[in-house]
Amino acid sequence: MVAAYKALFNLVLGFFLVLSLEGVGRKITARVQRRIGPPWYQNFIDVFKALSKHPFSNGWVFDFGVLMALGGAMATAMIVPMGSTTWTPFPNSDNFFVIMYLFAVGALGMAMGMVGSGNPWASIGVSRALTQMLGYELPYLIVISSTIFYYKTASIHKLVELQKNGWNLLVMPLGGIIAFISLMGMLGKKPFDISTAPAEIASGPMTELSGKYLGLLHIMHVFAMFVEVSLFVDVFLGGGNLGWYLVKFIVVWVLAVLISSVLPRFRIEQMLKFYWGVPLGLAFLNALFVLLGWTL
Amino acid sequence: MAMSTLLVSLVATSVVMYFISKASWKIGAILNFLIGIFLISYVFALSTGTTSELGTLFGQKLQLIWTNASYYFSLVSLLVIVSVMLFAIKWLDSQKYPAAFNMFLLMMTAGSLGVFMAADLITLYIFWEIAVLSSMLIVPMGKKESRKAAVVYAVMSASGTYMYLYGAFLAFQRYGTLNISEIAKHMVSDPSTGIKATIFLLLASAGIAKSGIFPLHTWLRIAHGNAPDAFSAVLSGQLVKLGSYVLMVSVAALPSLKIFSNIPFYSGIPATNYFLIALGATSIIIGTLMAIKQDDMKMLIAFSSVANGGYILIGIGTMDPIGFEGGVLHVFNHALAAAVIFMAFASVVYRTHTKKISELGGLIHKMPITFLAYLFAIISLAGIPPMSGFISKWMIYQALVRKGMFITAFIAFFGSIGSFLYVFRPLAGVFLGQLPKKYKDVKEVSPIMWLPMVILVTISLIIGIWPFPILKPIEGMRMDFGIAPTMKIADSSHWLIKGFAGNWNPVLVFNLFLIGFVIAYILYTLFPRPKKVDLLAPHKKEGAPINIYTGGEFIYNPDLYQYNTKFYAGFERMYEKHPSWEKLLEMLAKFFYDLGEWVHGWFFRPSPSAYTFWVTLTILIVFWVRW
Amino acid sequence: MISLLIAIPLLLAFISIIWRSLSKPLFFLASFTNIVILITSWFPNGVEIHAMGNWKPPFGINLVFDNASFYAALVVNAFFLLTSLLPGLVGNYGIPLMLLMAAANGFVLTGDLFNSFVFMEIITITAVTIASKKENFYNAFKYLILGGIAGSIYLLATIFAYASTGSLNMAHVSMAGISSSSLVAITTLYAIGLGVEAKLFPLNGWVSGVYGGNDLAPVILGTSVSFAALYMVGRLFGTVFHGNGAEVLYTLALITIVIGEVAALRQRNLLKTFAYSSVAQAGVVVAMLSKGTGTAMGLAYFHLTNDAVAKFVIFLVAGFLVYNYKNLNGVFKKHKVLGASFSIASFSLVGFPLFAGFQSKLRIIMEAFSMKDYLFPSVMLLATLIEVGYVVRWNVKLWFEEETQEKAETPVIASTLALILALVLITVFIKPDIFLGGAMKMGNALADTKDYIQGVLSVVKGGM
Amino acid sequence: MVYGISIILIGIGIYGLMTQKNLFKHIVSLSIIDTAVNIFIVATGYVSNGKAPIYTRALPGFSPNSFVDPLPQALVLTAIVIGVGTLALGASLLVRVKEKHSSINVENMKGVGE
Amino acid sequence: MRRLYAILVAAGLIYMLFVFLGTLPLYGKVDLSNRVSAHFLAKDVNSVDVKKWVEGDKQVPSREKIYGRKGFEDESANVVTSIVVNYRSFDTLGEVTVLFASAVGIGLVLGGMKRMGYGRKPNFILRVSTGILLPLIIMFGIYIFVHGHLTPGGGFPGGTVIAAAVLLLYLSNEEFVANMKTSKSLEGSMGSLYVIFGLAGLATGGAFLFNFLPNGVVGSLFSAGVVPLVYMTIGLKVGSELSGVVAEIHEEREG
Repeated sequence: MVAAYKALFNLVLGFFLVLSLEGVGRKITARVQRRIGPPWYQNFIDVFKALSKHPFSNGWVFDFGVLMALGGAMATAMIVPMGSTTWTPFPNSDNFFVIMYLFAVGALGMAMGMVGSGNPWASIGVSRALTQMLGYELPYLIVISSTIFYYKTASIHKLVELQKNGWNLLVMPLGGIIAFISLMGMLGKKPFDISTAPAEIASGPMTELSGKYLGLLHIMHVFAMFVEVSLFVDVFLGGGNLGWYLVKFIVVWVLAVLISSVLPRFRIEQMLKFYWGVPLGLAFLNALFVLLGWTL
Repeated sequence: MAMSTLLVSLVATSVVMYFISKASWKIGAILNFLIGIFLISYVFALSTGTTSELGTLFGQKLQLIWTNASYYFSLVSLLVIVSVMLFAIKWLDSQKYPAAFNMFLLMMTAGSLGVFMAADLITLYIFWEIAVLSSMLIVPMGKKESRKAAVVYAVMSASGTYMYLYGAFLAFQRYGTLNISEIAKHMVSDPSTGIKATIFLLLASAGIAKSGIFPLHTWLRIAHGNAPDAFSAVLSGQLVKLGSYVLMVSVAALPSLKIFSNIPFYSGIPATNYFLIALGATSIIIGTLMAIKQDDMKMLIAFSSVANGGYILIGIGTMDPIGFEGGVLHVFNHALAAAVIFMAFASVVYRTHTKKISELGGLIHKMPITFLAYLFAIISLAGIPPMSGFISKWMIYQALVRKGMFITAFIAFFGSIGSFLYVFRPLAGVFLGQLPKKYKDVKEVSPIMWLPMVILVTISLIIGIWPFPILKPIEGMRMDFGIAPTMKIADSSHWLIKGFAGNWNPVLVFNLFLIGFVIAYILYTLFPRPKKVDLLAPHKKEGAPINIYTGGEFIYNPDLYQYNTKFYAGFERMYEKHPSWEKLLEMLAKFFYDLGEWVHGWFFRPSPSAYTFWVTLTILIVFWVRW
Repeated sequence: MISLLIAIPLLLAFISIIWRSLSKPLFFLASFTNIVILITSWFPNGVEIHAMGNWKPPFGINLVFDNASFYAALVVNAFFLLTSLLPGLVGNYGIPLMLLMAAANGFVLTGDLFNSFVFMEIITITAVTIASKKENFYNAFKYLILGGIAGSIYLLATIFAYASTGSLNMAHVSMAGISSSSLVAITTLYAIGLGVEAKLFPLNGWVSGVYGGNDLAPVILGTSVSFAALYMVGRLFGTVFHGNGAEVLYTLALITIVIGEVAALRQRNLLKTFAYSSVAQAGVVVAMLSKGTGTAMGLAYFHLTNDAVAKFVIFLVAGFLVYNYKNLNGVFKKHKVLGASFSIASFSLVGFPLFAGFQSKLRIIMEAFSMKDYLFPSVMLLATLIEVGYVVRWNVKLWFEEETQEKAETPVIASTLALILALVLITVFIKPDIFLGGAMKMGNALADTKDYIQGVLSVVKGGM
Repeated sequence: MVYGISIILIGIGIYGLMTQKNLFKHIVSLSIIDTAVNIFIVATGYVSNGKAPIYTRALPGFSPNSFVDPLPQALVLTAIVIGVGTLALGASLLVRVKEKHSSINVENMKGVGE
Repeated sequence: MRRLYAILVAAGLIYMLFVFLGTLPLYGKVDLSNRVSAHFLAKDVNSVDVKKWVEGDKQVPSREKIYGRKGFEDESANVVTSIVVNYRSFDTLGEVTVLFASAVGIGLVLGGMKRMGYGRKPNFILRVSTGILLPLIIMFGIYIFVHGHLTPGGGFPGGTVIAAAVLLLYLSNEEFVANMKTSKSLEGSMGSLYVIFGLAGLATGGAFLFNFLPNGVVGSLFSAGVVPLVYMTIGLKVGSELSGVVAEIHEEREG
């Protein structure tokens, strides 16, 4: 039962944390670009406004896809440990690969629902998103694999525990950096916002969204980002108690926002070539170091 | 009924089936299906360790034995075959040769079962050839290209088979027995690594050819892509698994870790196994990349079969307890997924008569059940929970990471993420998007056709949530082969699957997903009800425009507003000019043709003068050598 | 009695030159009588000889009747009997066929080197005559020239044997101490001389033209005559020369296997494809014969029997198709029985299980392995691989391609015969002893030189 | 000497077969080979100072090596007839080859593609 | 180039045969007592102990007188004939068959319909001398095969001479057409007769081609059992056969 409360807490915290951080992020970007920007709570307003409007539905698969996306994202968010064993809802199932793939359910649901809208822009957006996934996941997974190999566990909360004496980022700095670059792609921040690219493909998958569909998918996106950043914090920054965990979470977020605010967008091949170039190479180098025991 | 009686009578029945089907193919198909059901019940009733004797062939007893492996593989095969048999009851009305189809399908079933039951290499070979021969005769029943496909299939398969045969006799010559377990014993004590490795690789090559592993993978595209549509489900879902079985026999039943313990290559894996793993990895890369760029949906899944064959091989090849289980379980997952996908495609082709993704679209409006079956099948194929496909991939990753095989792991990840790409392509291009006008009167297929798909998908889902029934024979197999017999991976009492680095609870994960879905549904119902947009408006009324966002323009022809040609153009462009192994093999075939031409031109066609020349020259050479 | 095997067809041939129209029934009568004679003297299980004119060997010519020659004669005559049942196929060629039958029997039964040369020449001449059916003159001519050269070389070999032993009797030659250099000369010449009829590469240039040129030649030359020729290879190199020169045969045979299959792969003419396949199978048989042991030779003849039965069906069907249809696509849809027999026979050729070829091919590979020969099985398997390619291609083409032509009349007798033989092939898979028993007896008889010499030279029986 | 001639004749026949384009010359060459082989055979039976193996009043009796070997002669008799048969059949085939392919020169023959 | 290769290969073959010659006894230095023919010459094949013979005891007798005596196993004065028609009669049957096969083959290959003309009138001398020579030639042919067992010659040369007579007829007369029916009947019946002789031997003596008639005195015309009879059938057969061939070569197909 405790586990259920913890899981619920994950959802609640994730929702509020990320939604407000998104607002903060918009503010920061605006400031970097010499604008004033919206208030930090603007995204709450956006979500609730969207939810309250009368939407259009493009058929049952469209509805089903949205539900699947949101359900999958929430299920993943419920499993993710937040910085320590105490805040791990399901210590027996927080296996990294389980989280990664459960996460994919949401992504698939979204992709399916959006393409189900019948709009080709959505298809193009999904095609781009999937290709991008192929780009960033590979270096990321190599780095995570080397971490798992190093700590001999794939369980996130155990990884956190094993980092008590030093962050993984310090054990394998190279890996940390690569994972962060991949995280940028995962978050869909610039320069990796190819799949939505509003000016090119009419927001890609979101083309047909309206009203509560937009709101629900925004919430899904929130949980997704929560999972992605949490994983990074847990695996590389050693988690810590809830407070520390939040601080690390915010720092990672702000860093990502800052970097993205000064960069333009990649083209799809550029993105692939980028990820499969230096980051992938370095990820393998990192793996080699781990194998040879050359860690800090 | 003894196993031997069963197999012999199955082969005999198949011939009778031809004449029954000649009278009425429908009765034949139904009988086939009933026989299939009987076989499933038969398989459940057999207890492991049962043996049976088929007869004697050149002084060697042909023995059958029922093991955990036989049980598992037979069950998987029969699930696929029986589904297709059910599917065929209706589907066959679109075929030219229903009677022959029934006959060969049943014969192939007998052959496959025989392969799994065989206790010695020669029995295995006999049934193997029966399965290959009968399936090879079904393949050309498809469209025009399928004729060539049959030839390519036969030759590729034979190239593996004959290497296997050579290996089998090499083993027999050296160890004096053909019995697999006896050979295993002898091989462990045989000091000569070279010969052992030769035997090992020769035996494995049959599996390599059959399961579409790298150097011999090209037949899958052409054969699966062009075979009669429903039979592609059997080819990809079941027949390819014969190859996996042989690979398993050569890697695990002959305990490769013990046999080749003197040539470790990397983290305790012998060089021989590593070679196979490398082949598997190559297959994943090729299969994935090629699948991503296919426009022919059947060929797409054919390449996906290449990639998944690679997974199975990698999993089994590690001989790591969890990797092995993962590889073997992947057999089941891929079998079911591929079977459903191909049956779904068969249904689509049955209605639309095309298998080009770029000519289709929006069939979800017309064939929702087929769509759902396909959807769940690809979820399983892509290895996403809660379908069973995830479990095996998870296990394989565990093994790879544990062994520190990062490059292989990388390739496995690549294949896995690549699979998202390629399974999505038909989903988007065939089922979603805009329905082309010419298909506006297409209907859902009859229940006889969608029922088998639904059943298989349901099984896959149930196993994804509660995998312990299927893990039990796999664990038994692992014990039989002595791979870490003390380790327990499936812990059904705690609902856990234990990896080396963390466990997971499939039931819990499914429940979480369910909870997430319920919450989402609650949220969904809380907020205002949507208005329906009629996506089929232009089909229903002449002159009505499309109802969705078109940038403010009016578009009347839905065919134009569909994105399904070169779906991943951005990515595909990057490897357009890839070197083609298929071309290389074609060149090899052409070389043989040219050689034939040359031989014909030089020795057979010429005038008597040339004959005289050759005769005289031969005498001289013989004289020169012998004198 | 056994001299009747030669005398009756000869007599009937001479008679039918007077009454031409009788040639077909007389041909049937001759082959039928021969089979009856053979059946009444089933497997002598020893060496019986028939000294011609009561001149005892090694002075006179003698016919040798042992398990080997019995089995060979049985197979040879059986195919003649089958052919005689097909009047449409025989046509005007009843007399050459009878002569060919007499010659093939003589070739198989004779125990005299020069006599075997005479019969070989009759075989060549009648075979050329048969080959010239359907205006296939140029190919027949090429065969004639090649056969002529081979005959000359064979004759030279015989003379060398006579000059160094003073006798033409095989048994005597095999026991007379021939100096090793002389033996090399003799066996080299014999290898070449027989190589032409035994279809060894590169002496087999005639095969495709002759087998591919009409419907009768492959049916009879590819089965009976080729069996007789390969029997003589076993007799000479197994019994008489104790395996001297076997390595020449072995090498040539291996090359023959590959070359034959490769050439078959490329063929677009149905008859020629299987003509080349026949070449390759002859290679397999010769390679196995060159091993020299009783088991190996027995297996070789077992394989040859299977091959001959399969080839009979294949050539029968192919001949019918080629001369009744311009375009062979999908013709089996119209002739299901012919098609099924053809498929069964061709699969047996490849060695798929459920068919006779499987039994022989696997046994051969196994035997080769047990003799620590790793090369031959690999060559054979490679060849089989190529064989799979063209056999499947033809089957697919003949069964599944879109048909274009009007149906020709189904030949009832041919269909029945083909079907029966196809069923025989399946039966042999289940009970290989049907052929294997005889073939093994044949192989053992060929390998047992001592028994042969004893039988011929000391147990002189005038009669029988 | 006789051996030498016969062997050289065989060589000539073989050479003729290999070089001639006219098919009739092939038959001629084949005939040369036949003849050469026959000479060779007879030569193997020669005994120095041996007589023809026919009993006459002049040669009524027999002692070893008083006659030449009669067996090769008998064989040659057979071989000659066989040669004749081959030759005749070959020639008649050529008549028809000429009709069908319009020439008996290998290079000018029509319709012998395959 | 082609000729060069041909020369090389032919030279190689010649070289090879010369090398092989080394395995043969020197020319003229043959020891007949090692060969079976010694006993053919001595006409004592049936009294040789084969077992000892093959082991090296050649048992060659020396006979003072054979010509003019009787009581041998074979009585043709011409030993070659005794080999051809008696000791190795089976070869001869084969030989006859070869010729027959070849004649049948020619018939099947040529299969002509009407007489081919030479296109010019035969020479006067030819026409006239034909009438004179023809009986002589035929008689000579008959003489040759009737005396086959006594003198050099026999069925084959005799038959050929007879065929030459037919050829002469063809050459001298453009209208002449041989009666194929007769010649085929003769050919077939003579061939059958040979086989029937053989079968008669089988019936009476228990061996095919057994010499079942009484022998006479070596050197006399009526001697040597079936040998002269066989040679006569052969002579007639070869004569009619070759005449048939000559006739067939003179036929051409319509159109």
